[in-house]
Amino acid sequence: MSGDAPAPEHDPAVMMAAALSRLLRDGETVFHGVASPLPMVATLLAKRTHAPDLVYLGIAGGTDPEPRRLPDGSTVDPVLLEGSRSLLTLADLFDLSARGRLDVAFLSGVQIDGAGRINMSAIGDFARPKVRLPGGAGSAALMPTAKRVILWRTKHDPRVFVDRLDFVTAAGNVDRVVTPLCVFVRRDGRLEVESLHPGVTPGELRAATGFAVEVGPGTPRTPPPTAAELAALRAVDPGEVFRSEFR
Amino acid sequence: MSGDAPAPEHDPAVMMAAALSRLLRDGETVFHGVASPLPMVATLLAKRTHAPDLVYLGIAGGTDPEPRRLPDGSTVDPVLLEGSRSLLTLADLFDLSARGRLDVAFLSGVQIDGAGRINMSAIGDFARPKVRLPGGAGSAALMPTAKRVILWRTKHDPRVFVDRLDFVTAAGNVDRVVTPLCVFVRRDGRLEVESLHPGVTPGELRAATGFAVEVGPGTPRTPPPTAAELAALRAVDPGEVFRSEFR
Amino acid sequence: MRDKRTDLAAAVAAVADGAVVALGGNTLHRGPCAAVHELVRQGKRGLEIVKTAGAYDVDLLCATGCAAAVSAGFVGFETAYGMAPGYRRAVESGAVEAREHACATVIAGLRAAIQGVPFMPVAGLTGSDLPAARGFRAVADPYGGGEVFVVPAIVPDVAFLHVQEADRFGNGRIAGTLFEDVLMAKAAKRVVLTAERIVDGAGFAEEPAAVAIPALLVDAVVEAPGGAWPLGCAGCYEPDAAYLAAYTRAAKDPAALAAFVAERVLGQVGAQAR
Amino acid sequence: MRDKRTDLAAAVAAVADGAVVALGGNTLHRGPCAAVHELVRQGKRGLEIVKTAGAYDVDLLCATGCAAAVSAGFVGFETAYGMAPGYRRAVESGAVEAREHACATVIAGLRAAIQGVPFMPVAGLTGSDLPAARGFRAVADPYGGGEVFVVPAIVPDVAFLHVQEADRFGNGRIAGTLFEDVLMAKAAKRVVLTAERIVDGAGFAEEPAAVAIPALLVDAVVEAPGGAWPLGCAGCYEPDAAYLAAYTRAAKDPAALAAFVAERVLGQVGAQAR
Repeated sequence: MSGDAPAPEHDPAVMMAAALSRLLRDGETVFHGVASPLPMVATLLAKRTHAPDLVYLGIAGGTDPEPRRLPDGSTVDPVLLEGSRSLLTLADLFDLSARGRLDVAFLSGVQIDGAGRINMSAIGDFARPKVRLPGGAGSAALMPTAKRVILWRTKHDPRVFVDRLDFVTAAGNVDRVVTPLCVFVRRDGRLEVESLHPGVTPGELRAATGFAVEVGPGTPRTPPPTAAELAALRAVDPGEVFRSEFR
Repeated sequence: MSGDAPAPEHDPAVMMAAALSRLLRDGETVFHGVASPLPMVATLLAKRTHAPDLVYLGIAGGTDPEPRRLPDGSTVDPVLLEGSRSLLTLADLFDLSARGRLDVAFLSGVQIDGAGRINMSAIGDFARPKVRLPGGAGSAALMPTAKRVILWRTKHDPRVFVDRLDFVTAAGNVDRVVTPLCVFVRRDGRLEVESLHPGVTPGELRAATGFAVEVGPGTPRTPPPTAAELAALRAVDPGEVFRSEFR
Repeated sequence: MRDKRTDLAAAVAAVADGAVVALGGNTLHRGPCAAVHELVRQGKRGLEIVKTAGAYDVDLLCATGCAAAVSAGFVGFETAYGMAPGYRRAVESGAVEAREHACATVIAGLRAAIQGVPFMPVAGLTGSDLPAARGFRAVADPYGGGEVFVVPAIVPDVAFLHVQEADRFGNGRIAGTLFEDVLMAKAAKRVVLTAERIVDGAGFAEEPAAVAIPALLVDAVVEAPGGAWPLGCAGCYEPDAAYLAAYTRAAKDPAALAAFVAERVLGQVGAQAR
Repeated sequence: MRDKRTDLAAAVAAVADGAVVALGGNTLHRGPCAAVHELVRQGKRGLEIVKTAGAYDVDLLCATGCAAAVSAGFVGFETAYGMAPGYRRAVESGAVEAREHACATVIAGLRAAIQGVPFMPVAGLTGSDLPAARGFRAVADPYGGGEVFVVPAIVPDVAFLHVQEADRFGNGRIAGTLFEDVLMAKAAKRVVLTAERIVDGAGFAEEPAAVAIPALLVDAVVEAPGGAWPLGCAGCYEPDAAYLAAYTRAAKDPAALAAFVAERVLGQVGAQAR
């Protein structure tokens, strides 16, 4: 958001932060794990705008932390305990989801297919991988048990959004997928384009997506960030940690 | 141990405290539950005499507590946390036993049979009891998993030491049974008289025991409490809580 | 996080007849007796009480006809006051079903509920008549480790827990032994905290690890000074020996018990006095 | 309780080749790196590393040939430093087996070990290829609740845990997030605590609830200031960004990695300096 930056609606990091934030509802219990700067910022943004009673649970173990600064590089940082009045362990968080009490889990995938399933495990054969990926962390447990799963990925190309996963690390209750180009919604088990971000053409989206998508001139546009959203984003994340996944 | 008390070796409460204490070995991890004043005192006595590195775990959750006073009436009292440097929950204690790391558990039974099994559940039919008993607390879980179980009971008569239990609440690794009359040891799955307390005749023991026991003039005698044991008992339990089960 | 303060009558009114009710504390210590007294006053019926080791709380709910079943490892007043007369009579008469547990199987059932799984393996129980009497099944280890008993999930409809200190959001601090309170808070569908005092709680943020019951798990918090009485509450008061002696004496006889309850239990409710 | 202080070389010498080694901490935070460096220095081989989410610690043990298998949910350096190059190359070459877990299944396996049972049910996993790839079996609920996946017990031969403060008996206090350290301490056959500082600990008795790792569970305690470095340690130091950037750069190439390890890892051992 410096002087020579693009307009906010053409700034994919800003659009993603805003779009992710809007998916959270007031009063919901929301979790993100490791390596999740955009969900961290989106959750704090939602709490500051339309969802003040959202309960923010991070993998660091805080409940509604009010960190003095946002960690850059790790979303397990102990700064995310600041202001929290209680601590949860990671086991507590999985348990909460397992018994149906987690409203939203943010997850991601190195590959994402048209059913909203993810691969975080391997490119090629699982046992003899061409590329060994980091692993799905908690996703195989959370995706079937959290009420809603929101996927985000800062890269949108046919190697990420694939027709066929090399390995299904996790599948389950995916509700939305937010990318730099669009918001997908999952209906009847398939990802559909819910809205294109401003400036993205239907042809660009089709070319960037490895599975078939219905998109055309009538596809809704993701509303640009409001002035209130932009102000709140500056307030919760003055250091622009929400851009770190784009570096 | 007041002026007109019997000699210590003819004082069943003192004999039981001493006999229980001697069964504990230095370095062992020892647990007692609710309603267990004699095991509480015996454990503290052992720590003060021959087993200073015994680790004392009570149901209150302390580890090696050094209480300023002993609780009279409840062995779950928070005074049993005093001096402890860490806390265990009851779940932790069961887990410790379940994974084979609990050396000694003290348990008791309303009925005890010749195999060292206990009934804490019901006299008569379990579903329609003549007398509903308190229940076995943790005994069904601890008796098969603790390395050694020591039973104690302050009443020794044929209604307690029975040939046949009305209900088997728990069975397992019973090592010794200490009563006001004798010490039983379990060998090949049966209780045998290891020693008669001073002054108890073989005939008295047979008459008081509902299952068959081998006892005679050659049966060893439980050694009387030593002066050191008596002094240590006065030091750890000046209020004579160890007598509370005899009131 | 929203303000969850309410009064005891409202918190207890939400309990349906027939509910599964978990009670915090253990034997003579930190049982949620103010809540129990309110359950009695409101005349709840058909409750299933869940606790590892209960005393006055469980006994009173049996003696007053509130409880239909008790899922517990032990019900008794320990050495000082002996057997639980109300529980005993209710079970012997058939009014209450004694769903006896090893304390470890109560914990296992709560753990299954906490982890969102239908059952929980538990070590031990071999040689005991309890699995047959209670219908606890053994399952084969699919990894070749033999058989192990499993206990079905215990999902309390509500847990009543008494703590020394809470904030208005329901973050609860417990002094002394935790007992099974934390497990119950996680396993229950609804959690009601009673607290000796509700404090501002700003200091809680400096020591989040000192909170045993996170507000996230709590639905209602009630200020109830003396809320464990006549049981003890670590750091606040000891068990009321005279009251407990009088209660266990009275509870041996239904008529004496009824008079005792009318005068000393129902007479106390609302005042929450000691 | 006996005095369990020892030095790191002795505590690590007791680890057999082929041992199952649990590492505390999470990604860039409070991993027991001094112990990991000593494992590298002593040239351990064939280790199975257990952790929910590892980074430098797991990567280094893979890159240096110490590890033969990694049982973890995630191995990566988070957003700042990206993928784990040593782990990736070792798995792709077949030198290390990636025993991928959902983090929740690591926890479930540790819970089974803690509770002394052969397996632990775990919610979720449906629709995932992981159960088939890892041989996780489903069992029928004998109480009629359908099927549930179960995970076999994970019993570490040793857990290395780095804490901020310990006493000489091995009571350990952790500032900030506990991660899976407490579970590992309970599940492992042997527990080695490294601590920023070993303190007298008399004050521990005033606040026993502040001890996360009870001495009862601990076999050895080692004073190791900077013992999480180059990872962060809450309240003491942050992750060493320059070092981690240099490491992840070097680890992409075996020769560069060997030189880096010789100079910056083995050169540090013993000094335990930052």
